[in-house]
Amino acid sequence: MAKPDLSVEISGIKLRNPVMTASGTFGYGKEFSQYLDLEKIGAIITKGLSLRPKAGNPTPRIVETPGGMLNAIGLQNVGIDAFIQEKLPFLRTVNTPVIVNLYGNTLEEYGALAEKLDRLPEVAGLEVNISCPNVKQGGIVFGTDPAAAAEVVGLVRRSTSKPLIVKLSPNVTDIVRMADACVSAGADALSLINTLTGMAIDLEKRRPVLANVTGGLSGPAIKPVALRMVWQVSMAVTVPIIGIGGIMSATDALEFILAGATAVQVGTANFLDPSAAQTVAAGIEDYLAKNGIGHIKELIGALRV
Amino acid sequence: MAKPDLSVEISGIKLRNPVMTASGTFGYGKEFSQYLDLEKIGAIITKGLSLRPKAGNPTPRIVETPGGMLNAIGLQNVGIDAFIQEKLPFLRTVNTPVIVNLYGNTLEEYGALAEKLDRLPEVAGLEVNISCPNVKQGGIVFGTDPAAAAEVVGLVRRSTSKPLIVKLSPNVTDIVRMADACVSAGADALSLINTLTGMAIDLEKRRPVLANVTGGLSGPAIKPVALRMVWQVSMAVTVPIIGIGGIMSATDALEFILAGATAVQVGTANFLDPSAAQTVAAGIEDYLAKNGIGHIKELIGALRV
Amino acid sequence: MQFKSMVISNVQVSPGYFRMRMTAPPAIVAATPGQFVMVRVRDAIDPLLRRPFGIFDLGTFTTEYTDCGRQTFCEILYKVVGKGTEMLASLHHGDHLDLLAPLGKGFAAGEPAEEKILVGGGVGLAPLYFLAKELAKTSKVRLFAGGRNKEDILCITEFERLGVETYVATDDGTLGDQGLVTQVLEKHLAATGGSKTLFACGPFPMLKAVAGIADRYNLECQVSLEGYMACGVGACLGCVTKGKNHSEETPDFRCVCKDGPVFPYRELKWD
Amino acid sequence: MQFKSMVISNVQVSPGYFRMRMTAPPAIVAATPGQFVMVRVRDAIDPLLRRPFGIFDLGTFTTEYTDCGRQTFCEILYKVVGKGTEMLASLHHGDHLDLLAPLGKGFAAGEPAEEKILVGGGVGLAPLYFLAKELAKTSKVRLFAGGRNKEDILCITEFERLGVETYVATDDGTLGDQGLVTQVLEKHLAATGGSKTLFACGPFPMLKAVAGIADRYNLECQVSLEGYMACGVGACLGCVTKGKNHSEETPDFRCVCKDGPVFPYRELKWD
Ligand SMILES: Cc1cc2nc3c(=O)[nH]c(=O)nc-3n(C[C@H](O)[C@H](O)[C@H](O)COP(=O)(O)OP(=O)(O)OC[C@H]3O[C@@H](n4cnc5c(N)ncnc54)[C@H](O)[C@@H]3O)c2cc1C
Ligand SMILES: Cc1cc2nc3c(=O)[nH]c(=O)nc-3n(C[C@H](O)[C@H](O)[C@H](O)COP(=O)(O)OP(=O)(O)OC[C@H]3O[C@@H](n4cnc5c(N)ncnc54)[C@H](O)[C@@H]3O)c2cc1C
Ligand SMILES: Cc1cc2nc3c(=O)[nH]c(=O)nc-3n(C[C@H](O)[C@H](O)[C@H](O)COP(=O)(O)O)c2cc1C
Ligand SMILES: Cc1cc2nc3c(=O)[nH]c(=O)nc-3n(C[C@H](O)[C@H](O)[C@H](O)COP(=O)(O)O)c2cc1C
Ligand code: FES
Ligand code: FES
Repeated sequence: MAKPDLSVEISGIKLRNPVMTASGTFGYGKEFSQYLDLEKIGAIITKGLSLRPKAGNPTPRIVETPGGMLNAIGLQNVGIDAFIQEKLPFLRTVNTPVIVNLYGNTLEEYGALAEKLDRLPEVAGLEVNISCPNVKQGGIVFGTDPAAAAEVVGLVRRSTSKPLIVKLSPNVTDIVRMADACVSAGADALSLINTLTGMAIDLEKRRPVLANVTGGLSGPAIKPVALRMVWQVSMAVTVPIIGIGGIMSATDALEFILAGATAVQVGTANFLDPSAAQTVAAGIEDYLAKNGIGHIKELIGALRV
Repeated sequence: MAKPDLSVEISGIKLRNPVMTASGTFGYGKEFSQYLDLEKIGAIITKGLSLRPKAGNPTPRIVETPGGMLNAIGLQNVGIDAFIQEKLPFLRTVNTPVIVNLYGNTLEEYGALAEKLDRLPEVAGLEVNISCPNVKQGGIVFGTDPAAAAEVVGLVRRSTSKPLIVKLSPNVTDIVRMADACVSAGADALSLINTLTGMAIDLEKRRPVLANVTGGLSGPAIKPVALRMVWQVSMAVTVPIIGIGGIMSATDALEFILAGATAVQVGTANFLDPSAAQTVAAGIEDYLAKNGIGHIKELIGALRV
Repeated sequence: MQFKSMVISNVQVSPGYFRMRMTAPPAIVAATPGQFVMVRVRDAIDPLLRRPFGIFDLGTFTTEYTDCGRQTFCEILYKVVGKGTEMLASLHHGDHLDLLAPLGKGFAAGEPAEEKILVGGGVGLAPLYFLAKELAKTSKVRLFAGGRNKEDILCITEFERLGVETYVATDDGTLGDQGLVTQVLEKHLAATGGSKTLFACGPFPMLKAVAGIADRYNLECQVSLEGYMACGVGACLGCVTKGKNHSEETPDFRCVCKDGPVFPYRELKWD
Repeated sequence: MQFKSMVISNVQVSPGYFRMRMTAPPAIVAATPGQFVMVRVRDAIDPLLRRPFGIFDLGTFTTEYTDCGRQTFCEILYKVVGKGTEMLASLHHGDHLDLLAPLGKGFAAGEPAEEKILVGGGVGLAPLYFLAKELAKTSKVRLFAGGRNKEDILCITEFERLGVETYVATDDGTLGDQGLVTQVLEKHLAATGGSKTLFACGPFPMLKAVAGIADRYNLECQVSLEGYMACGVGACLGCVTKGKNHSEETPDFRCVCKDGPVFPYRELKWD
């Protein structure tokens, strides 16, 4: 039998397979390069980038929870200039699309950053993280208000001609409204979900475990919520969807694809197994081969409800 | 040393200890009576009750997920009349407060049910589940819209003089707004959280596992989200809070109490261990004794942030 | 009751099928065939829920290792299908489990004079062995066992040792007749007469076929169902099946865990 | 590298402390003292994250059970504190684990002529044993070991077999001097002279005290830190600690997993 075709396209970004690494869980690719073949995965999404270097939160920043983990890294990153100088050179040597995850604390930051990234040929696309507090509007999170989200997305849209992926926060009443707002404002694709806001407490110390008090829940625990949201959004929008949330195995990934995702991202699983993304991609290929499915596209949204 | 005092009061309902059983996970008490001493727990909350018998959803109705489970029982229940005839007689023999969880698909149903329950001396209080679709308003869920929630709560408030607990849904952008709306409308106490909406997929069948497609996520997986919401709400309201979500042990329960809960409910844990609620209560007593804490009240909201 | 149990043995009886013997309190002997146990596989959150298994056998064995010189046990026969059963299969003598047992309503034995016909599909044989042991004491018992292939036909020798007459059918003909066990059953019924009772356990389509046969031949028939379970005690309403009077307006849902798993087939809606 | 490992032995060396020997690929011998491993305790989601442990010892033993007649191993010394270490403690010879190793930056050995002073608090002794083994080949080595009570003082005999001179202090005086190990260290330094290097591993307050002592006596000093880790490879930024130039505007966070766990104390901010 012919090898199954795993290639997919996300608004012009051609991926050899639908498995990417989730922002913040895979550094800048290099950290994991000895554990897997970076050219066997679909794309690398880099750690959330901001205009200026960002210190992030005090420690502890992570804590394990049942079936998941909380993180409150606080979006620590080197900033766009150091990214270009220190991180891009390695990524340039890898024949795999690089998608840059970015965020700002003001509208202007999003815009300025998108403009700078637009000029980098190594960057295949942008993934806009809108789960950040808008410091100018008293900390209201861009990603939980459709109007604010549309404003950010619209601005970034005008600042770049690169493929524009918007990453949705699950901490909302109506994920479909958020998705619609972002697509109307110019998103080429949507990725979901980011982390659910949670908290852990140290009984003995009578304190929150995380210095930041709350953090973002990721890992297998959130998979059912993520699957539900991907499915809901896939019924409502026509742009490609990238499914994220607790994907540990090819089976998990294929479930997201059935629910309507064109591609997926592997996040927390990278910590359990640094070669997880490659293993998931290989597992999808095996599954297609075993089931005589010629192209992964036959499974996208193939859920029968 | 004197035995520690575990008693708490929820708007007039006196509990010997802060551990109740969560609605829908403990039937009508009797089902579990051979596995634990019902007079060693704080209160029994019965399965969600409606005015008329309700068939519920087709099967499969439950599925295990990583660190949790999804259920789509569809609020099957015997209806108020059979409840009074078949379930209350047993509950009357148990010297433990009975709180009735109730719901409606229209405002009128909530009101009529509350009126009927108001006349039953065996019922110590009402817990209003507002996570139900409002059939008259095109299925919008009462519990995700502050105005709709306030309307339901206001109506129930006018229909009963019993202690009124409102149970909040976590599937909202801003849990504090929901809490405020319910308290303003007359809630004596708040219980949170109900289940997070999720989904599971059967890869081989290419179908949702649940006949209802989506279901409610419960169990340890949701604990971080529940703790966070209890903490946020406890900072905003002055009425007592009942913490729910993934409580498996006394440690879990005490974390919720530190976060601001006056009492807790044990749900999914009853399935793993039918004596879980009693074990949790005993564990809290042990903890207080070991740490020289005379009264559980010393721990309520004692989190240092 | 809820109790801690120690694994005594856990042996593969056919590829992918295991038979596990566990200690149990003496009170377990009150259990009737068709009742089941809920096993907590690990004292952790993965797997989270208990797993239900029919009681395959019960008894007491003599051992020097207990003060009274004997030990009550219960056995399950299970197929490895997912995470929980995989973990069960990896347990050894001395490992510990937490059990709820006996649960649910078992088979009603019926008139001793009547011939008893047991119909099992694959691992559906599990509760039928315990049942055959009881029935064979007073009645003539026949077993019709079906499966996809010879690997799915379990413990036939054990049934024969009880004096049970066995009939086997496999989809691929690798053991016994080729075809469905219900076809073999129907052929047998057509050829024989007399008053008989049917007892069936297996996949839903098989049970439905058996119910149809019972109807056509006007025989009493009890079926043992499966259902996705959380509580096992009738509280969560996860495991329900439709009772004969079921409709949207007048719901008649029965709990497989509490009202069943064994039901007279006439009590159920078979659509 | 990432590899599957088999537990060779897992013995309790003091109440609540275990020493586990595991198979490792020959390439592990390139590891330097102070580097660590990340252990995946179970191939399931509970516990979810890997657990980090310093390398206690490395080597090769002769065995008939491998084709080449020998087997490389690595050892960890760990304290049971929570779910992950509890599960580790329950493992036996023949059980399997998944490891990432060696990770991070270890200790720099320094000048052979210099006397080496090792300071360990509780299970902080773990990486110091591997270090002592290397250093003792060429240098005079002294170990200052501290703990709450005698149960926290681990493997002293093993250190002494290497020719290391040992000094012990416990909070309750149940072994060695009563008091803090840093007090004993400081007394020793005050009484002796010469060029020395300090190597410390233990709880943060102890490390801070050692750093203070190094400062006062103007000695080189390397400390090994702990941090809550997810990835172990510098990607998640969970484990960071503040570098000496850190400020909100010009963040200087170092990854304990990748830039450490061993740092010259002057590289860190000790507030
Ligand atoms: C009353 C009753 C008696 C049973 N008796 C036996 C027996 O004697 N021998 C035997 O091998 N099997 C029996 N089963 C089926 C057995 O419970 C499942 O095969 C088992 O739970 C699968 O667990 P898993 O973790 O390996 O599979 P997974 O698929 O990983 O399980 C996931 C979830 O689905 C549930 N589940 C999966 N398959 C079934 C099923 N067929 N029925 C009910 N729930 C299921 C599990 O309990 C669990 O909650 C019985 C089921 C019921 C309801
Ligand atoms: C570089 C490094 C080297 C270490 N070397 C050793 C050693 O040689 N021997 C030893 O006994 N311990 C060592 N530790 C500490 C050890 O990692 C923890 O004790 C262990 O992870 C606790 O796991 P648990 O599941 O038993 O505890 P739990 O409290 O249940 O763990 C919950 C979570 O917190 C993390 N955690 C808990 N305590 C610590 C800690 N002190 N440091 C970092 N993370 C922690 C766990 O990794 C896990 O993610 C080291 C830690 C680091 C960072
Ligand atoms: C440690 C950590 C850091 C993260 N950092 C970012 C980030 O910088 N930007 C972003 O959009 N998402 C970030 N995320 C969210 C992940 O990209 C992903 O959406 C989430 O973890 C859910 O996927 P998972 O369950 O597979 O981990 C981070 C997650 C983790 C665990
Ligand atoms: C099987 C099942 C049925 C439930 N039925 C109800 C119900 O009828 N009414 C209600 O308010 N909550 C219901 N719940 C939600 C629980 O009361 C509880 O809020 C939720 O399960 C979270 O707690 P846990 O994680 O401890 O289970 C149900 C939960 C489960 C698992
Ligand atoms: S399993 Fe809960 S009602 Fe049957
Ligand atoms: S543990 Fe991930 S950066 Fe150190």
